[in-house]
Amino acid sequence: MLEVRELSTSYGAVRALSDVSFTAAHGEVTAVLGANGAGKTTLLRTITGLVRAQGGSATYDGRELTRTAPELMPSLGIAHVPEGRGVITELTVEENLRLGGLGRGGRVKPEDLERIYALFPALADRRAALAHVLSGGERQMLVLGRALMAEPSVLLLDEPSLGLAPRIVAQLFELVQSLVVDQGLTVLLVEQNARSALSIAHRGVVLSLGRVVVDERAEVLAGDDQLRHAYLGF
Amino acid sequence: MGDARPGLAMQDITVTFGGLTALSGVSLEARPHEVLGVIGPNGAGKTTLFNVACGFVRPDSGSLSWGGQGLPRLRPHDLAGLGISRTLQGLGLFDRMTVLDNVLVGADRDARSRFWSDLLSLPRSTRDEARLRDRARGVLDELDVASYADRYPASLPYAVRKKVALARALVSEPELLLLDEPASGLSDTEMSDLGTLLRGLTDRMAVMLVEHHMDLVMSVCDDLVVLDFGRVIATGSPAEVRDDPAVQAAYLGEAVTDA
Amino acid sequence: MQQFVNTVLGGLTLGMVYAAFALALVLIWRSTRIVNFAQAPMAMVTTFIALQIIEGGHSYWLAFAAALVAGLVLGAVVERVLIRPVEGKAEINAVILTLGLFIVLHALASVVFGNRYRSFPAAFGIRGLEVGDTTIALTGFDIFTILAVLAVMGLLVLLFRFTDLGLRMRAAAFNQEVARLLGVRVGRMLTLGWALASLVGSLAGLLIAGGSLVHPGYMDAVVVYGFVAAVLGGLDSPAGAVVGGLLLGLSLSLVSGYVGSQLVALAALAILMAVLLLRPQGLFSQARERRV
Amino acid sequence: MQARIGRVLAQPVVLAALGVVVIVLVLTTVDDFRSVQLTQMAYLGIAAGGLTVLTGLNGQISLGHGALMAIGAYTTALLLQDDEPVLPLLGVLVVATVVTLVVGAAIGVAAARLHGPYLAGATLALAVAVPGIALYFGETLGGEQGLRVRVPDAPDWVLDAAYFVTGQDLTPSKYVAFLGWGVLVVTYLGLAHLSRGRVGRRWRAVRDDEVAAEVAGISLGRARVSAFVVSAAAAGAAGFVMALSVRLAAPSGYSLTLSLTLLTAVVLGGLGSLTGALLGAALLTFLPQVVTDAGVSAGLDDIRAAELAPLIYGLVLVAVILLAPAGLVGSLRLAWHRPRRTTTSKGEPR
Amino acid sequence: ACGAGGRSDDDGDGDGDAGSTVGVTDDSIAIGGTFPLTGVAAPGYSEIPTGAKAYFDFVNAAGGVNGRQIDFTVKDDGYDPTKTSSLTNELVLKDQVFATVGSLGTPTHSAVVDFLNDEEVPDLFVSSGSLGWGEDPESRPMTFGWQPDYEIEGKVIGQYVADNMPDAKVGLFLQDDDFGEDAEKGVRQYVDDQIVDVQRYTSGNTDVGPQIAALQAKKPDIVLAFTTPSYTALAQLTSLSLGFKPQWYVSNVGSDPALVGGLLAKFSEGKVPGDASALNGVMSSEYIPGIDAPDNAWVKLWQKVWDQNGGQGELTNYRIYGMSWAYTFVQALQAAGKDLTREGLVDALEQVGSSLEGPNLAPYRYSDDSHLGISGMELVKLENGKGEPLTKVLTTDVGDAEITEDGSGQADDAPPESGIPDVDPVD
Ligand SMILES: Nc1ncnc2c1ncn2[C@@H]1O[C@H](COP(=O)(O)OP(=O)(O)OP(=O)(O)O)[C@@H](O)[C@H]1O
Ligand SMILES: Nc1ncnc2c1ncn2[C@@H]1O[C@H](COP(=O)(O)OP(=O)(O)OP(=O)(O)O)[C@@H](O)[C@H]1O
Ligand SMILES: [Mg+2]
Ligand SMILES: [Mg+2]
Repeated sequence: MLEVRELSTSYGAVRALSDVSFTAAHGEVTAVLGANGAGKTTLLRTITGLVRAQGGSATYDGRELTRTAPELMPSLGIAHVPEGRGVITELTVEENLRLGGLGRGGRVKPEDLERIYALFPALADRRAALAHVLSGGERQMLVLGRALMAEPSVLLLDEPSLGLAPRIVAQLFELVQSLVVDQGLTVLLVEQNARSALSIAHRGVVLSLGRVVVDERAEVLAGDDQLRHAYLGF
Repeated sequence: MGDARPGLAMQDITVTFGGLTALSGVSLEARPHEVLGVIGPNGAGKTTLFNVACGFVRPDSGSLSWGGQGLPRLRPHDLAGLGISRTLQGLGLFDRMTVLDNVLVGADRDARSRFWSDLLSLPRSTRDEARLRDRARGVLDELDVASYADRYPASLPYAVRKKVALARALVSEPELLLLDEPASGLSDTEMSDLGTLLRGLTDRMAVMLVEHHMDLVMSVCDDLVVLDFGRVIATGSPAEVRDDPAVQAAYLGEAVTDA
Repeated sequence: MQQFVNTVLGGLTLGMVYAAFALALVLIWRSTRIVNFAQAPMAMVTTFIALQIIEGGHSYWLAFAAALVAGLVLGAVVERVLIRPVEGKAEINAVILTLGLFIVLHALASVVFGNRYRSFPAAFGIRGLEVGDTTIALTGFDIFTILAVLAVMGLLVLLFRFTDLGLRMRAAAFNQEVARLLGVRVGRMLTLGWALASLVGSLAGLLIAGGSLVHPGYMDAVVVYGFVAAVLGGLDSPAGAVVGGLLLGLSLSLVSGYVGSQLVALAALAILMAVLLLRPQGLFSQARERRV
Repeated sequence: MQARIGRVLAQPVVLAALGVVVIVLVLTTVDDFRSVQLTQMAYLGIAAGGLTVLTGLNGQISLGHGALMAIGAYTTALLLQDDEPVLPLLGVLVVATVVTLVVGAAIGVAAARLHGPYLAGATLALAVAVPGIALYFGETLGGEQGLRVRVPDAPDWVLDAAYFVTGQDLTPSKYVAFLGWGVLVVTYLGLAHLSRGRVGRRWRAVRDDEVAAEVAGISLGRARVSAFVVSAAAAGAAGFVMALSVRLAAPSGYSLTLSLTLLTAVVLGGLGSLTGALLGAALLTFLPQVVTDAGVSAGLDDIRAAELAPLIYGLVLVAVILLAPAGLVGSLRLAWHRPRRTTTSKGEPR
Repeated sequence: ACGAGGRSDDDGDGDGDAGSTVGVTDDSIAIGGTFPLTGVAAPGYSEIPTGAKAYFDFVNAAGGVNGRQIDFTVKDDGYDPTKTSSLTNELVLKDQVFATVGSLGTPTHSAVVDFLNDEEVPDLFVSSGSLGWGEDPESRPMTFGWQPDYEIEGKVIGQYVADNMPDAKVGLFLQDDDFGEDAEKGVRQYVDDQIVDVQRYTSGNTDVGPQIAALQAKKPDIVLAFTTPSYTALAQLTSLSLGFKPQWYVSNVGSDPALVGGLLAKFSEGKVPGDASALNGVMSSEYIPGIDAPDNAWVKLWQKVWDQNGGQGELTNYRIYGMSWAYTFVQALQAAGKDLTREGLVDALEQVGSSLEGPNLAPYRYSDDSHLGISGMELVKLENGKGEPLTKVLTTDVGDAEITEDGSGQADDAPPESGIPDVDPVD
């Protein structure tokens, strides 16, 4: 269980998160929604310690995260796929993937790589290419694949559908869903694409100006026209 | 909608990178007052197509023409002079320049002052600068982001930054606008605003749009070209394309988006 | 003929020394994306430490090892204390910082070790090999130099190409934040990178000093040529550094012997320009064509 | 109203006019020795001004500006070999600037293709190579000893005018000081105009994002080369002043140290800021002397005191980078603006 | 617009005919000099002013000259003429020195020599053997050289080779500046047709392999090296690795056997023969006694001075060099008399300079027509760090002046008991 309690952060004078609290249950997808600039990215970054929390905490199975170094996240089973294209463009596709596998400690086995290539065949064709030449969508696949290399138990995804073709988005969400179902993965999914996100989420948390304004079961949120119009714009 | 002047035409463009064929025999035409959508799976070659149109990538074969004239050796910085603007798939904002300065860079080709008059700060230069400033503010205003004019882009919300990038492309009053995924990262509301805006632009220019958000594509495009593995697999109106089984298989999938 | 052979051989040995220095720069570049202008004075300091030990009556090899260890430590300390705060900041800040360090170390060394020429012994003979009745300009120490540099290059290639540690180091250099999220101890990698680079730098210092004269500025010319060699090779590639070093050493030696020693620096500039105009990223770095 | 006054005061022309008044006041009150030092500050300032534009606004690092100064200085020296100069001094300045500019253009064309460390490497090689030319062509360029520069006497009308304004005789060193500062004011005025205008915007755009700049219609090559040429011209003018002040153009005066000194001045003051460049130049002119003197009066022997200057100088460099990475002027400016602006960028990976 | 300000046209600064006494008080004389204390040229050279200072302190301790203490300011120019220029400005304009003494280096001093003459500051005993210091007193009336110039050294060795080795092939190994150039001029007067190759090295580039290899190819029997000490050592080391074994002549500047031998000695562990004997058999020249002759009366004096007034470190030939010109300066002050003026000092040197006694083996050439320094030297062969004379002291002058054996007895004098000269004032 990933538990966020009264988490607050600011950038200089700008308050980005105030007293955010919610829990993401084991084996569930929790969607974090909200307008641009609502603080979604900041939330994930604060949880994994990339941004210093000013107050509150985030714990995973009782283990404090916000004050733990980001480097330790993979060994705690937490994978954070950052916003934007977090590929290391100077490394090849395969090196990026191997790097993902190293995080959990130990060596990277060829089977691990093959597992990812099976998930994203487009990457298999380009394994020796520098990540620099990949198209936008290919990069997005690469970061996802890299996160999965570490076989995490918690996956923090920051707008994974950004720039992906509809079919791939669908596949991606299916993939996430299957990981949750088959492996009991816990997922915190930040999305603009609220509709798709809610279609696979168990729970929806809506942020606005750094505060939690809605925290509901996904069906309820998707079914409530008022809430949807007010916060999600569809 | 027929306009006598033809817009951008690409004939039989082929691009390869090492062993990889990114585009193969692609032909299309972006006509004035129309929005031409280019869609296709990731890595299909859409951005590469734009890069060819901009001179960033030289095609192995095929030709380009603009307004009926051939464009044999196009270089990216000639583009603005021809009346073509483009946004980048990333943001490509100048982080250490204010929003207004960012937009002013887009107006650069219209600056009349020259090096020497700048050096001496002649009245001509000052006047010219004021004129461009007004124009840049006008565009920012049109996109509803004028209040950010003196801020630096890095600290602004993503949607605002996207608009700034768009403003920079628009300020030179191009005849053809190439937009690479302008809606990525926008919320549904923002996206529909963008749709309205794009339709409005067709009064003034031709638009070529690469996008993965089908709602937007379907609602604003007049014509679509679908790429897969560098080939055109379908063309036609949005409705035609949507129902094309090849397109569904390659790109749309069982559209989750169609709730 | 003999002159030509000797000039070429001299050039190759000299080139190897540039290569050693270039390797150190490549290491730091690969692990922190910083060009360490203070590499030369750092190596000078460790060489003086070795000299101090030798003059204290200890064996050459003890001094050699001590200098390498000192290099390792010095590199780590410099990274920790000085470089850490400017990592990820504007590139020029790091450049200036290392230049500042250059000046400081130089001045300190003049005060501590004294500002005069001193001779530094060599591990192996410094007489050329005799072939028949001619002597060729290849001494035992030269051979040692060549082997040592090739070995270091080989080890670096192994490290970066084939080991997980190398992969981690590169990741940390390219994108700290992403690397951290992937569990890379970025801080340690950077420190390690500097420590190793400084060790290789010390080795270069010892090789240059061996059988020759040292003073606090003895490495200064090597900064320039070592840097040029690294840039020629593409900064990212250990093999490139060695090829760049050899190319430079050889050309400079020929220019010096057959045209005029004043033009050595100009020749270095000309070679660099010619190479960079054809390949702006150096001879050995991978093409990075995609821009958009 | 107050804002309006502020804006008028911030106009480069107004600042320049104020500057001229200050310069005249200062130069008339100081003694000959100080005015020689002030000339040194002027030529370092001129070259640093050009470099700050190149590095701060256009993002190109040059470790070889000292070599460009050498070109200006040697041109000056060649034109001022005889007691009867072939050209009036202003003409010499123009020729020195133009020659350097042309060389700068040639180098700039090559440099425009290079990035970061590659550019640094190429310019570093330039810095060490140019003095070698003077040695190789020793016949014309005077070899190691360099070329003597005969500074023409100030024309009578200048002497009279100076006497009229200041009530003192104009000594030769003051004459050169006035010349140097005159060149500085004009250079800074031009640089300020350029960097505020369209040209400066292009430079900054290229610095921040090449691709985006290119798409916006800016020719990368032309923007880079023009920045290089402008800063080379400034270096040429600085070389002219330096040659007059030192009365000599010799290779060892234009060693790598000079190039690095310029870069240091630029960074100490704060990248991209002309005020910073001037401040940096002042620091570099006066600091070593102050330190050495302090060392001597603290009872150190000469050699140790002499080593003290570079030591302190290096330490100051390191300290500024660590404690005030935006440079002195940059940090002041940051402190001034702190309440209004939030912190750094979102660090979006490329 | 002419004359609007009523500016006076008179340039004089009021001292009139009495002569300038800037820097002189009743109990002190301020002098200064520029030296490379830091940077590439510092090794060795930075010791020169310490020697001079020690001697001045020695004199001051004994009451100074005419009751005046000598206050010697040393400035570090790092061998950069630009700095020399601003530091000399500082010495003259700010510190108001009476004279500059011993300032070091050809390129560096070239930058300021005209300024000093314009300002009418005595510019004495420049530490460099360039002809610029004294060849033309007309245009530089205030400047005096001290050591033998490089041209006469070239002449002396040239004649020796021509006389004693008429069939030898001669190679030249030269520093690429005035030093090498002037020397070459002298050498060529005698052995022009024997020279088979000339190689030049650039100071700062420590790789002399290509030059030595080129020399070796021409198979010279004797190589005349006009090099600084570190380059002498580098050349020897490189020759060793190339198996190049000609007879060497090394210029006085670069042959300091203690220094060079010391440098080479480190390689002695079976690799280079012997310690100070590393230069055995090498020919050189001497114009003042050095530490290789500890029993020489002058060297004994220097040792005493250094022991009493020196700072850290040993007595070295560089320090002896500094003390030697300091000694000459004290003599000049004495000759100029109690009423010390700049003009008086210059006059006195011109009048009595050529007859001053001192450590110099040959007399100075100071006169109305020449301000060049010591007029000759003896050639020696180095054996175990000592110079064994090959010739008598030979004197000559620049141009086609003949070389003659010195008859002045300069070489045989000894310092006064007190170690402080006693020269009668002129007039
Ligand atoms: N490094 C930063 N410095 C200053 N302000 C920042 C920084 N990063 C984010 N902000 C601000 O904090 C607020 C929250 O930003 P955040 O990126 O967390 O929002 P988001 O919900 O992820 O938005 P988006 O959908 O655009 O990704 C915004 O107002 C943003 O401008
Ligand atoms: N410079 C290059 N070198 C090698 N391969 C390249 C280069 N540029 C593009 N590619 C490859 O060409 C293919 C097409 O890329 P492109 O960027 O055009 O795709 P795209 O259709 O824009 O995809 P997306 O929707 O993901 O942005 C990709 O497989 C990409 O990896
Ligand atoms: Mg976000
Ligand atoms: Mg794309």
